[in-house]
Amino acid sequence: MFQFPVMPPQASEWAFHYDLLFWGTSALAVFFTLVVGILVTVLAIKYRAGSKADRRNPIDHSNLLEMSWSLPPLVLAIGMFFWSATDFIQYRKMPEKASEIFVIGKQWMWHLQHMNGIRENNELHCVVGQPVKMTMISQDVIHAMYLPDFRAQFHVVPGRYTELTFTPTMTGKFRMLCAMHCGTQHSEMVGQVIVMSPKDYADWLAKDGNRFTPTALSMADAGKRLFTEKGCGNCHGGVDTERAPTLVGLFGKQRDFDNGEKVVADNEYVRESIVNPWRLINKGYTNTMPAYKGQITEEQVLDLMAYIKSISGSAANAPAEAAGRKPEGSIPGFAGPQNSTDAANRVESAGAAQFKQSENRP
Amino acid sequence: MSATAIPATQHHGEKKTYLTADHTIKSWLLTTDHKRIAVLYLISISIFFFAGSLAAGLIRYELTSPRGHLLSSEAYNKTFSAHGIIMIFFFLIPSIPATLGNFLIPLMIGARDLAFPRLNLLSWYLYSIAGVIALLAMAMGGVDAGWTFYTPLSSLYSNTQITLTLLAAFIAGFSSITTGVNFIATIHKMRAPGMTWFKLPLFVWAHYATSIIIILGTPVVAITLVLVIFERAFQIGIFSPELGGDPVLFQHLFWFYSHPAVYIMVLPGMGVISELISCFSRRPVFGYQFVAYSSMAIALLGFFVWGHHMFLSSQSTLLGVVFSFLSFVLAIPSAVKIFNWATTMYKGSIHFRTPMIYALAFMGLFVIGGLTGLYLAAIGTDVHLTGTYFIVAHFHYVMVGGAVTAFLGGVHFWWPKMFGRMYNEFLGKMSAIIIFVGFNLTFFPQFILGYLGMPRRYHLYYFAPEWQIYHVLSTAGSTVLGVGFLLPAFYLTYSLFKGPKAPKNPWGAKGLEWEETDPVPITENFDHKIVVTKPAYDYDAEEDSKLYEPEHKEEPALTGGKH
Amino acid sequence: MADATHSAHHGHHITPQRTLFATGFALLVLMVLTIGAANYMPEPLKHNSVFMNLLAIGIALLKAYLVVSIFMGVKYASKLTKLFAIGGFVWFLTMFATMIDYISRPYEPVPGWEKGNSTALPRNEKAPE
Amino acid sequence: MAHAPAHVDPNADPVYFQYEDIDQQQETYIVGMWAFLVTEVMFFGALFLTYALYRWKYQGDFYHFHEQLSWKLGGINTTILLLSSLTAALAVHFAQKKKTKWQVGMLVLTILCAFGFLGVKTVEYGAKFEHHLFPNKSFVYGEAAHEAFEKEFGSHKPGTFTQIVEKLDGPEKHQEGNPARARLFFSMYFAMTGLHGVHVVVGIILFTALIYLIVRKAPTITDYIPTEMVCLYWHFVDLVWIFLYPLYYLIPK
Repeated sequence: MFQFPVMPPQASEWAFHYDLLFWGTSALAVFFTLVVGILVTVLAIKYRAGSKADRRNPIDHSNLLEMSWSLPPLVLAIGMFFWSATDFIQYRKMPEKASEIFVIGKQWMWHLQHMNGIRENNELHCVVGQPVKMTMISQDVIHAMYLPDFRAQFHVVPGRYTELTFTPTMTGKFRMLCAMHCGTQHSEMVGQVIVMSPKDYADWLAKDGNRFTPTALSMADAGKRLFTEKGCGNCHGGVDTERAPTLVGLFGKQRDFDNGEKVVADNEYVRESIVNPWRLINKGYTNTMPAYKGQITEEQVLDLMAYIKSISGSAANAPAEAAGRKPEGSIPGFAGPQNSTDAANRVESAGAAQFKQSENRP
Repeated sequence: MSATAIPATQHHGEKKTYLTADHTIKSWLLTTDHKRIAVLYLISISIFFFAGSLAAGLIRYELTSPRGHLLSSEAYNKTFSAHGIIMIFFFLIPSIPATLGNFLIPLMIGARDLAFPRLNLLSWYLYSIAGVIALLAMAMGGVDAGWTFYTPLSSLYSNTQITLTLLAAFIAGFSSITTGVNFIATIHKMRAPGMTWFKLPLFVWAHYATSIIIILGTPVVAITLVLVIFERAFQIGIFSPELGGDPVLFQHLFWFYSHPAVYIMVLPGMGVISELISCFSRRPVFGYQFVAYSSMAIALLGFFVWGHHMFLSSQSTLLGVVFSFLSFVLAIPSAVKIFNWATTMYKGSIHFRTPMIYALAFMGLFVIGGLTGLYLAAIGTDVHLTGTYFIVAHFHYVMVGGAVTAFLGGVHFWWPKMFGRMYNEFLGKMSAIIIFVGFNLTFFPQFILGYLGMPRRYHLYYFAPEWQIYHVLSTAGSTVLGVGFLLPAFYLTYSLFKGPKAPKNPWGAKGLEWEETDPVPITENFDHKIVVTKPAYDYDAEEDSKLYEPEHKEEPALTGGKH
Repeated sequence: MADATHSAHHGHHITPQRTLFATGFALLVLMVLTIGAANYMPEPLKHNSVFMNLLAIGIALLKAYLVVSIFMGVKYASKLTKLFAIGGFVWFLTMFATMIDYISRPYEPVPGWEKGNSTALPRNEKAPE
Repeated sequence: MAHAPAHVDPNADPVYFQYEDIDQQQETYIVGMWAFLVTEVMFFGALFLTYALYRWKYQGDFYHFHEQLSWKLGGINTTILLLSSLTAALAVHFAQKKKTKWQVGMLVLTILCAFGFLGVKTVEYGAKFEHHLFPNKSFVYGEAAHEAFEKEFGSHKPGTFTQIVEKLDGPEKHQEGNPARARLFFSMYFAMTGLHGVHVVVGIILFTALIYLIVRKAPTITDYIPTEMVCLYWHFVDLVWIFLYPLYYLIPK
């Protein structure tokens, strides 16, 4: 009990940059605290009533002094701003290659899902040195995914996908907390990130990993099963029919709607089209699709998205670089230039290291 | 000049003060005298302060153990919500403006009352009704959504007394608006002849800036809270993503007011500090115009930084960066104030009386509070610290270390003017020092806790037992702090009945309220026509220090320099 | 206003009846205009929603200007009143900084998952390497 | 009122004790009123911001929903309010000229207009209630939803009131737009026009009190300032409607 820890573990690449910034700010803060503290103390002692200090010719104002204590701090502040803002933009930049984790926040637990179908509650297993990218959504109130040891935090908002990334640099167990008050058991919405060496991770996948997912279906497969169960394929077949457009090659493709809007299909558009399909009707179709709001969980939406993405196949190899994340096409620049990233990139990453172990699994 | 300039009570021999003008309870409850309303406010906010402190104490004792054996999760959530709601809406926002501001603004500008005395009374009634509703809501089961009422937790997922509490906050908002309108009209139009804008005490400037924030900001949050009430009542979808609404919009609207509200709480405190430092240093406030303008700059710029509460709320990165930049810029006017106060002491003749000790404590604590604000204004450092105890520590340094310390300093300073009695100087100094020590012990460990990753509003931390030591320190500090707050309550109350009679101007202070009124002001404030010729803060430290030269045998009384 | 008269009574301005009636008439004309524009706008412009919105808001602003300046007497009032009248509306517009959030969100440097490289592979499928 | 206004000269306007003279008193009241109007602007401002956001996000839907509102009824209401603004301005004019009879007459006309406005509003709101467009639990929008609703609760039989309303307001016309957003639109509609309606009611109360005091020759009302204040408030109510009308009733496609 009588230890005085002053620093949480520095367990990610960003944590190092963060701490540099943090202690840099601290140096500035301590400096100014000392300046004011010493100034006030010295003046208070020197000019205490009855002291023999020289009080002749006092000055009441001095523009030079005002400038000298407002402009240099302003310059310093702007300097700190640029430092912190560039760091933040770096922090928000999602890595090209990462293990994709899908996070659903609910009262009061974290539900995490790996692309290969492993589902975990309040625990995340990942590989040291391998960037992790979380795509997060809440199914009820606002939560905040907070990983203090990685200095990473972002809100998990209902109805909107948010992202968070970190690259663990040491193995071990780290805290996963909810930092946004979310109701009664807010303080029990606690989990851990278990960072493992690649070998341990492979072992875990082989043994414990499966324990959580007896179905052993990948997200895409689970999505496929759901797609069949719900009868989506009756309308959304392999080709465009009278009733509905095909979903093959949907991701990254531009959709035109009957109200003249355009949008490049992305995760928010797909979610919206499942949950509230009448919002944007494709040109030449009518709103015959039932709304699945309330009949489908956020988890199932993610599965379906993974499936739709998997059948997007090579057609989706030209995703729009500047694609709007919001399904409004009426704003100029939303649809953006169709700046195609090469297909090779995509294939390369498909073999991202952390999923190679999946072959080993029964 | 209207006929009432001659006090109606003159023929009684001894003049009647505003306190003794009438003794019935009705004369207090239906008074339109700004001084009496200030006293009513002082009583009511003290009640709320101690109610809120009680909740704070519960929170602190709960947190001494990682498994929190004192309260259940539900009770804990309700306790911290009660603490936040009471302290923000019913103590901090009305604290200085409605008590000291109400009492002093007409006295300082040479007016016989505020512009709209009946509106002023209405304001106190609205406040009281709101307070009663809030307490009722807490008695009927409490609220668990925190004082921020984030949707959709508050609108769809919480089944506690949120509607009632929101209603209370809404009504309290109108109480604050009426005060703001009153102050603005008063300061614009009721100044005595010769009282130009740049002869106004900085206390009045600070209140003018505060009132501007109140009238521009409060209605926004009021309507937002009404929408949340509607959302609970009818399941409408303005903030609900399921119906096409946006929960983040609530945060925008909420912080559009609630960030400037921080300045509603602290700007009047800054006004008080300007008065105290100047008086007890026997020097005019250094760079008067800069301090006055910085109040206005804080008030107006303060409206453009609300997004720094939302860096991680999935607002756009562009907007986050812009808000971060503006927040840094906003740090400058506060820094200007601090440096000007420090320089005011230069070549002064500093008397360490109780209010001055509070003012010095304010400077120490506010500097720390302000500088730790940089961590949160910086979008890069905010990602780890927001939503943790670092935030808790930061805003307590600003709110308690800033606003409450200034409030207590101001109450001690004007106590003789308000009630005509002197309190025990030794106990006063002790309480200021105890509060300073207890406060730092309570909240400094929380900075470290926040950096270690302790989220706010958690009451269990069994997963991190190494945090306990800081919580124990913090709770120990809060006990000291509690003693520090109870002490003034006792000796000030005691002084009301047994304290020695105060002279007209016990501090030798300048300003109309000290020099031109009776020891305790009469109902009409002034018994003669006020024409202002002197600048504000007409102190002379050199004269004052001469009183200490050897030919003066006795310890000089604090009667100011030249008289 | 050519026929604006200034009363000697405490120096405050009395807006003449003619001005008031003219303003009221102008307001009604503007209302008819805005309804007409919304319903009978010729074809190419009718479906230009930007133009139509700007037109409707523009007419509303004109009406608001008439009400504030003549009916509410801001035109003849002190500078302070003008400051409050204008200040209130300007400050209302600052709230619209919120819209920057929504407008700029599509330009996030944070890509959605469709743009990152996919790991959407069935679990047992051998990753091409 | 603890401090009754002091009458030095019985012919002069009364000055409250805290003011030096009548000019100061009048100016202070005007400044105070404008400060209050600033808060009103911000009060409605938050709603207009919310409206602007969702209108921008769901422009297409909003066009469809707005067809449920009758621009004719809205236009009648706009005319009524503009006229009432004129009569209010005239009331101030006559108050300044101390023509009390004309002043009271104009105030009465203003009140009548306000009641007229509320009457039309009642018809409009009634129609929305009949069509289950009030966003409470019985909210129904869209043909499919209506059919399901009728199956469950029996068919929708309009009463006489509805028949009158439908002549004016029309039945549900085009059932288009995403029903999930309809609740949002009608929430905004009821929140904004409802709040405006509350202001109209407050206006009626203020005007009634004012007329009562004028007729009773209350000592507080001998100059024009009370009339001016109430009318400033009323103009503001009119101002809000000037924007509400095109924003809700005249949405372009």
